[in-house]
Amino acid sequence: MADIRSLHDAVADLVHDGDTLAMEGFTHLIPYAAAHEIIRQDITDLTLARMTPDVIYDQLIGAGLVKKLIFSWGGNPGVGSLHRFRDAVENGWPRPLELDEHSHAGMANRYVAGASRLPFAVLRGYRGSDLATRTDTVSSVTCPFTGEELAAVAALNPDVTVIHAQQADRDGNVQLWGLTGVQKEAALAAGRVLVTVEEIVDELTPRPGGVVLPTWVIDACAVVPGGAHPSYASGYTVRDNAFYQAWDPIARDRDAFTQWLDTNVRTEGAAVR
Amino acid sequence: MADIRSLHDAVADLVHDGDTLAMEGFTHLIPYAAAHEIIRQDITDLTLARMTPDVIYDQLIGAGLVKKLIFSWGGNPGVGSLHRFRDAVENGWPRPLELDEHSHAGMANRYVAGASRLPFAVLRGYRGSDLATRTDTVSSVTCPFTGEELAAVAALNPDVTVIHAQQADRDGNVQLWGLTGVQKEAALAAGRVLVTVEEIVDELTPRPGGVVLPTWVIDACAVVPGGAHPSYASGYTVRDNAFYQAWDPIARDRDAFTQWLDTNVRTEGAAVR
Amino acid sequence: MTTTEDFTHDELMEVNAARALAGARTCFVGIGLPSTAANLARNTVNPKLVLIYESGTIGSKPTRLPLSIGDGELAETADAVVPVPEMFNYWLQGGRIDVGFLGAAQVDRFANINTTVVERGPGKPEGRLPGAGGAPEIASNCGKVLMVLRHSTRNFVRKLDFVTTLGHGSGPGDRKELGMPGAGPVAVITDLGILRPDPATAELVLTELHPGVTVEQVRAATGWELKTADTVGVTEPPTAAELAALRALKAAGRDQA
Amino acid sequence: MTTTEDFTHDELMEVNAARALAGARTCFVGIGLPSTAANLARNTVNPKLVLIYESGTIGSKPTRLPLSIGDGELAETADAVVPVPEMFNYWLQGGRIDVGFLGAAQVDRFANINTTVVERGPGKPEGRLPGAGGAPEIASNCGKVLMVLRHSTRNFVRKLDFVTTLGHGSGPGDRKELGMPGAGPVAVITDLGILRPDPATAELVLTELHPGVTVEQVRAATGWELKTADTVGVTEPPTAAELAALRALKAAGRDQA
Repeated sequence: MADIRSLHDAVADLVHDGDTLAMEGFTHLIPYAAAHEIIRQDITDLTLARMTPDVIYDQLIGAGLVKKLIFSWGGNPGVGSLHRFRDAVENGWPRPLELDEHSHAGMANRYVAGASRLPFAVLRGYRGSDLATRTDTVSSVTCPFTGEELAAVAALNPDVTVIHAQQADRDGNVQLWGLTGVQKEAALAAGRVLVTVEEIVDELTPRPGGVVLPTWVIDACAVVPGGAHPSYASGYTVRDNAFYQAWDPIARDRDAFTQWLDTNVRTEGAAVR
Repeated sequence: MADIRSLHDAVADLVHDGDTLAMEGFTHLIPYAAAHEIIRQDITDLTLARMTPDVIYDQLIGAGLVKKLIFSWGGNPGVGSLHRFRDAVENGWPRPLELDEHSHAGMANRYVAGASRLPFAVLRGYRGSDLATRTDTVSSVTCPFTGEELAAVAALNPDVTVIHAQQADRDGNVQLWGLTGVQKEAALAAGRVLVTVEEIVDELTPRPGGVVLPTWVIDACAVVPGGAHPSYASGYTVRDNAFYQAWDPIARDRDAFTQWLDTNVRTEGAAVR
Repeated sequence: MTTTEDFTHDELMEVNAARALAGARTCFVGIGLPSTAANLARNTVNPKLVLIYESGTIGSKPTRLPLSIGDGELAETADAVVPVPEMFNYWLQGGRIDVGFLGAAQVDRFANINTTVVERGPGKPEGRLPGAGGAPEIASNCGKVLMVLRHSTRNFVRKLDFVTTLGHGSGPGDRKELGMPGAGPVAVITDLGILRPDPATAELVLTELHPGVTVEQVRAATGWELKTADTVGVTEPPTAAELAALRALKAAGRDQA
Repeated sequence: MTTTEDFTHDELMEVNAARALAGARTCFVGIGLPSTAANLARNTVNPKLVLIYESGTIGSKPTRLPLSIGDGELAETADAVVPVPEMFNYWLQGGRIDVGFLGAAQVDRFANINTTVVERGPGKPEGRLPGAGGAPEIASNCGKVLMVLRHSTRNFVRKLDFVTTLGHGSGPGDRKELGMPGAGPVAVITDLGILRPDPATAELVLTELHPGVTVEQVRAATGWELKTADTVGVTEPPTAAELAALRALKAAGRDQA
């Protein structure tokens, strides 16, 4: 059952050094506030999983908390490179970053297998690609009916998944809507689940495209209005495209990045209470 | 693209003798009117697929149009047996009925594989059950990562799938809501798709729980208000539980059944125009 | 505790089936007797019980007994409605469900279930039953399984004509060997009493009688040499509140037809 | 036809990329240049084109160029929004999409794509690119693939440092041997002209030049010995309507940042 807790306490209890952590949200509903709390609490040696690492993981990687990244597309959407990600991969700064790299279809199916508590998923994928040569989480299976060889991807079961949603009720049932990406799968695949929400409402009204996660699959909810900024929460906030563009020069430079982190994240005042 | 057509013409064009035909709808939105049109047109030698055959398939089987049934639970929900189904299996009346029998989990995943255009799907199922001994569409695969042996079910790709939905727009885009069962998968797995709808609307308004099938995955829509009777269309009609109960004595008796069919289905007046 | 003597054997079965759901968070509900029990539990011992139906509803709160697993009210009162494949893959196979509540046509001493075909004697064709439905994977994947069915030698048989759904196989260890995550059947609640698997043998033994029922009656209604627990208890008679709730549910259910 | 001389090489690329979508029903749209092309097509040659983004939107009708594949307007204007796994399994792998429109960091003569890593010379670490995204399965499963990227020897290389996404492999037959359902890349539209695979060899050859561009210019910008078709055509100059639509789209896109 999901307790309604402060972000500080929920992160402290649910996210541990060395965890495999998924923070999902496909451009929409990215749990930035939770990532910043992780940075403030200096939770480290993380293996991060995410289809599209985005600026949120650029920040965690640059903060030196990440030893491995499981992903399928690591860019600043619509802008360019993730410079902290690149610096870690290319130059090992601030620490080397191990990669487990997939295609989107493969990553999505890894979460599906995880949510289904199957050890693997099958897809017609990775054909002719060098991707499979660099990972041990892609293999193959032969169809017992047709003999066709297909790609198998290993299930991805994070220790903890963190997502942002629009609403929770007082019992901790959660609803998100709009682009809901792979969040249901990432949550159901995980050992522990933390959801930050825009607000608590008396009753969840079913929404078109709404995904409901009942309280008994969630460990904690934290109320963090605007917790997806600079991404957005449909119906509450809009995407701060200017921030994504402004991130490029900040992230290009190690000092500028560190200063940004110190000023905007690692200060007492930046913490959500 | 879905043409808006009469039920008569859509059935005549899309459903052929010898087809593998899926008419899905999990208690809700069962396409009875289309089944009756198939009976009127005497389309025969069908292989019928459906998780829960229900009274709709009792009627098609009793009408002598079915050579094989692919299914996972064949009863009159909440009432008892499907007597026409039993008579065909036990006594070969009006013709023998071959069975390909699964569990619900297996059938659902057969449609998932079909919709995904994969030759099979994987599940942790059928363990310790005799079901797998009576079908050639259950096999096993070994996980290349863990060595676990799992069930494999063959993809189910019907020649034609028929479903009932609440609404279509003038372009033939369809929306259904409420219990949406396995209809999306059954439709996307099929070679041809016919959707009967309660009404045509100017614009589809997104609904909570709504499943939208774009016109370009559908071959024809036919407007058939009440076309799910005695099942129901949430927001339009209610389930006629009395009919399901009344069906039991009708279906128990070959003559009573035949007379019911003659009076209620095989008459010119019963046809939807 | 207020009790009454005015109850039927079916009501004893239904009330005890509901009681067996005390403490459960989530229940995958088969239609018929299991649905009666689960809805009664929600109105008595376990108001927060999350009812899950294979039609895709999670957290249904029907006010009357649904006739089918797809009645409109199940969807309208649910916390979430999901596609059927998702129900079986993410929720059931995903290990999210505490209790699977099943009926059965035939059950054997190891709580294996047949709902597929029955032999009807020489020269006669096999008798056809509805089939598996969700049962094989419900029994495999739920944390534990409860069963409810009426007691007769027709239902409680020495040997199943067909194993649709594995209970405990041929004894302890079979489930584990097959890699089944859940504990399997922990109680079979009938109109005469309650059978539970002996932890040492996994064989169903009589552990409780309903008030007024004798061990001999239960043995006579069982197709194998039924063993009894060292101490056979007697179930608490239904309370007035339980009976009232059960009868109200059934009356509401009848109204819909 | 009204034409104008006032256009850039990028505009030639974008207009011709949009034109390549004439007649398509559905397009899986990558972000960046492919998204510009697909949105321009919807405003010019193919108003009914169904735009599909990997974020899960089917039938998006944005009024401005989205900055990312997850912009809110893509969902708000869509016919349907589906979960990401469904998008890749039922819609893309399900063979529902006519055209996949891709960009690329590096492309070789067989239209294979690298978006993963590039060599940067001795003693230097590999340069990191964003990675595969949806491209490997888009290129495999869409009916056909269009590519759009700027022409330079940095992009059009003799040998890929890494094959992220297979185009035509090492020649005709490779796709079939790998069991890829779609036809693969049929055109690479650049700011200088259009390359298409020779049906006999699957090697990209220059089939069209943009107005004012010479074969020599294209060869100089290509990292392999680029062959030309027997007849090299010249693309139609952008019409005033095309340019107006393109510029309006871009202006609207800029407004959002």
